Amino acid sequence: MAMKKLINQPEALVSELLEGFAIAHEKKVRMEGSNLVVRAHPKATDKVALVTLGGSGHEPALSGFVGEGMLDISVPGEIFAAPGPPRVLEALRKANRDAGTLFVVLNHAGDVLSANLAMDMAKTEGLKVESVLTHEDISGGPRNEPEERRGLVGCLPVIKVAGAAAEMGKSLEECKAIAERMESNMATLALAVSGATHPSTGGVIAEIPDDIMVVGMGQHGEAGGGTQSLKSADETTDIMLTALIDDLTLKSGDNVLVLINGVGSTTLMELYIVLRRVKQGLAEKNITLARSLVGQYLTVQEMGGFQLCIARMDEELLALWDAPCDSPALTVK
Amino acid sequence: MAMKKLINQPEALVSELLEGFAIAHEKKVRMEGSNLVVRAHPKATDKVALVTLGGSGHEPALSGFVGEGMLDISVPGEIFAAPGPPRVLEALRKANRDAGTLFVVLNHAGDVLSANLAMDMAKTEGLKVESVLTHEDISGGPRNEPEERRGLVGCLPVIKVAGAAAEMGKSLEECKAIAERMESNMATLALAVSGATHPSTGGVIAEIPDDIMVVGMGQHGEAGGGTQSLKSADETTDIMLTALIDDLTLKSGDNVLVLINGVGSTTLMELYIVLRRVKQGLAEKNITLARSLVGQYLTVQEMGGFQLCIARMDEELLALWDAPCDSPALTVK
Amino acid sequence: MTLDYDGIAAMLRGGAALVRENQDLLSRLDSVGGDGDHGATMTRAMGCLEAVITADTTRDIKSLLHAVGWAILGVDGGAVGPLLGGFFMAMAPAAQGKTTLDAAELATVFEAGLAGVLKQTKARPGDKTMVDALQPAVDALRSAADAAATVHDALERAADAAEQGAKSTEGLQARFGRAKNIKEQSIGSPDAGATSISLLFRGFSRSVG
Amino acid sequence: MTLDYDGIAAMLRGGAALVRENQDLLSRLDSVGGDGDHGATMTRAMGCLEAVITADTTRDIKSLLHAVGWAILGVDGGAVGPLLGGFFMAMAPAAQGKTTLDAAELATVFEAGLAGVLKQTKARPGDKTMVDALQPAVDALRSAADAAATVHDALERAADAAEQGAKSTEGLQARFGRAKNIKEQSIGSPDAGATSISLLFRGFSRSVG
Ligand SMILES: Nc1ncnc2c1ncn2[C@@H]1O[C@H](COP(=O)(O)OP(=O)(O)O)[C@@H](O)[C@H]1O
Ligand SMILES: Nc1ncnc2c1ncn2[C@@H]1O[C@H](COP(=O)(O)OP(=O)(O)O)[C@@H](O)[C@H]1O
Ligand SMILES: [Mg+2]
Ligand SMILES: [Mg+2]
Ligand SMILES: [Mg+2]
Ligand SMILES: [Mg+2]
Repeated sequence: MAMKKLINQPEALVSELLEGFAIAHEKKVRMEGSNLVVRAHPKATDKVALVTLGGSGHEPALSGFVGEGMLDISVPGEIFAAPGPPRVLEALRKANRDAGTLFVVLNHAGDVLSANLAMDMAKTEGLKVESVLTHEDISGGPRNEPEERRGLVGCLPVIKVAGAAAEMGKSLEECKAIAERMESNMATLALAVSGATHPSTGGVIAEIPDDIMVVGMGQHGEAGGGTQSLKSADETTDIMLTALIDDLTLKSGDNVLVLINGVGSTTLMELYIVLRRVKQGLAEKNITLARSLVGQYLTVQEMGGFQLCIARMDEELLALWDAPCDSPALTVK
Repeated sequence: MAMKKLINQPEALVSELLEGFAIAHEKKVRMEGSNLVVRAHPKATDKVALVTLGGSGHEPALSGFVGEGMLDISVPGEIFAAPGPPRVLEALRKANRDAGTLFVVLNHAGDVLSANLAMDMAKTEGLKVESVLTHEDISGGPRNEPEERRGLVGCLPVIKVAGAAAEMGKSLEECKAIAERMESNMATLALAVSGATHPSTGGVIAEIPDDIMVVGMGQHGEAGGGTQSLKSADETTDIMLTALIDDLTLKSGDNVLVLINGVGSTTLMELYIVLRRVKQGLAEKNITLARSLVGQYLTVQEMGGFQLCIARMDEELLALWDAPCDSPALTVK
Repeated sequence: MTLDYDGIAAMLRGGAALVRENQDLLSRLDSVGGDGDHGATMTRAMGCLEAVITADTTRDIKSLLHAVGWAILGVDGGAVGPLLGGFFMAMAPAAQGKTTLDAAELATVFEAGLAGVLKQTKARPGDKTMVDALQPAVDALRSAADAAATVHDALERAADAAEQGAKSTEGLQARFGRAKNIKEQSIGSPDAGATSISLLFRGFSRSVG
Repeated sequence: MTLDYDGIAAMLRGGAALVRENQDLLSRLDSVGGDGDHGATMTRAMGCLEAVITADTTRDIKSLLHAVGWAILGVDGGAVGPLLGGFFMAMAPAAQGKTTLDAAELATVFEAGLAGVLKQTKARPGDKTMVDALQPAVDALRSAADAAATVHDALERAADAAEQGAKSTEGLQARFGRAKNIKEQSIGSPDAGATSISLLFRGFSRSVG
């Protein structure tokens, strides 16, 4: 796989992309301190702040979720690498307020280690911080072993509903409870059909033969069947949807949010075709597709495939999902 | 190039993708008549309507631009193929109102033929329709041969400003004048670094060797140099920007809108890096990057590359660009 | 000898059949400088044509031609839908009131169709488009009719002229359609649309007694 | 024989140098089940370590270790930044008030570092992580100190144990870090992080007289 990326020196990759990001979204975000992404129009300080951290190379995630009704600060790391605790601590200090800070962490080793160290330090300093860990990738392990499950695009609904709650003036405890309710009611499964190249090393990320697809990327596939022959959109969707419905034990009458996240070169055209099938599959089980979101939100460079995230919603979560927001990656009027 | 697309029967491609599109954006659009994409909340009929037509396979374009402050109706064709005049006429009839309809047409042979036939029929029927043709691809020919220039992503700013003008209640003549002012003040150049496959035929679209890139896709490259060795992000941007500045004869003190449209597998990361360089390049010439938009708006399946569109803006165009809108592909609060 | 409603229907079906048989060739030619869909689009257009003939109950030549044209216009198919659909639509008024067409009347009807195409596009012979086959075909039809040829012979000469016209596009550089974007690289293989027209006329002539 | 501030600095530099020399190997090992960046990240971490030593004017062992740890924490590098940075940070308090360290004191300081790592991760020996090298290395250091070995000998035995621990990961299945996602497929090549630790200790021992 030849690398045909429009980049300059690999060392400058992240700083250059953040520079462009800040230009592109100057009405919504700006850079402060040690490359922290903060809101251009900060939220009132009597409201709970939302902070997250994560590697770069997944644009628009995670810094694209900074904005009104979403995150207050994102700490972008190097390509695919968590930022170290000093910058995370800097973000927690900057966010610090009496209302407190909700710290959203995706379950990946580096992120969790860095987040925990920074959290410990922040608490030692007397900062009011609570964290919520997202781990909704059902291919990692069974539901009762949440530590085995990675955090994928499900961070977006968590940030969306917690961000909306914070914007409404809910307390840190309430925001945390909402984030956790959203988190524990969602499940994600990733499909990969083609690989990508690492933008700084040029190395191959996932080499997938021509006639093969992988359900539950990087897994052997308890859920979804893992490496298997390439199938049609409908067959593939059915496999993934069944696994997610099982995991969530969705029942007739449930209302769900469906998030179809393209991870790179898979087109919006394909994602729409998949959504169509998801709706059919849900309807067969009398489950209502209450809301949906289709697009590229958390990418893995030019990898082909998508993440299918399903979340059981209640009235409050739906209202928070519908609340206005204005971030580079998602604007709701 | 193996085709690894999540599709079902090629014949059903467009109807399935439109079905998913309508589900995903049910709050903003719906399908009516012969697969016409219309606004879920129609604009008041005393305001000018905006209609466009174009092939599918370029998602989110063009139907993704239907919504408040943008288009009223889009007529999607088959993959890469203009819809025939009967459906276009149906759209013009549906849009018909005393305020009149502005018909935005991208300069591609099939679209123009179909649009002209439908326009003639509509006028014969007494409908009040004016059209504006977009042709801003500078690689097609010199500025004084506009017929040679294709319409690329520049349709988006034209639709945005004309849509905002229509929403404000401006007359058909005023909307048309605004669209034409936007159109004649913009220039686009496309870069391709890797090809794609045609989703219905499986055929290859543009085979580009590993160490090669093409500036002015499909052209021999009077502007930009055409087929040439792969270069860094900055070098590539400089080549494209110089050609666009020349074409528009931009001068010190000018204010421009910069639109960087990823056409497929090129990542947002790369597009941001390019934007950063565009800003630097403009600043060197004392040209102000007044607004920018970065993302995938008009794609060519999973092709690698982007379209760089620069537009000279005046106060009114900037205000219209900033006006609120709410479409699947673009929401401005 | 003249063509009545059934004769015109048979002629159209014959043209459609030969075009359909050559779908792959047409797509291949279109993929040189175009987007490779010409065979698929023509096949859809010809399918519409056949469906219209089957469904038509007017037994009126003018109505049939109009319906065929409108149906082909409805084929989402880029350039060819409006051009070919417009061709048949434009033929219709010229057949007003006719229950049969002799060679001269057929030439008049085809001339009206050609005029409709030429109103839509600025392409002229030499620009490497379907016009390179269509214009000589219609001209040959008229000459043959003037020389008192039978309908069959007139259509055969039209087909010969279309074939030669299509062949001549091999040496030309495309100035219209998508293929114009590749400039000189379009030289060396015949135009897809012109080849379609040549096949269409050959199919017309073969199916007329 | 004891290590003073300069001795500790030399020890750290020696470890850093050997890790850096093996950047490509480390990245290669990480690309089996990880994301292939371990060599780059360790190189950045070791660069920070060297820069801190060069810049440090405290001549205080505790301060030096703390500064080294904090700097490595600041390396955006996934798992290794917090683990390795936390390792040095946790060593610092154990060196409180010491101007020199004998073998037993060195063991105490390293034990504190290990404890810091084990507080951060649930990984234990056998899980195919850096802990597979770190735990035996620190244990060996303590045993050697108990057996009254010199600082040099104690560090050499620690390096031997780390090397053996790293080698043993070849036969293990990863249960932590990114490599755990490929399950059994991680068996057959040693863990990248464990290999780093082995190289680090070998570098320590070589640079201590
Ligand atoms: N402007 C035009 N005028 C005349 N003929 C044209 C024009 N554009 C295209 N054609 C004809 O159409 C053919 C291509 O048809 P087709 O592939 O079906 O449409 P598209 O190019 O939109 O995919 C060309 O080979 C050419 O003969
Ligand atoms: N949770 C963990 N506990 C202990 N060691 C870990 C853990 N996660 C990763 N490691 C170690 O880190 C190494 C990978 O480091 P590195 O490649 O720098 O980080 P990343 O995996 O984030 O890219 C692994 O080989 C392993 O030794
Ligand atoms: Mg990493
Ligand atoms: Mg086409
Ligand atoms: Mg074509
Ligand atoms: Mg790694």
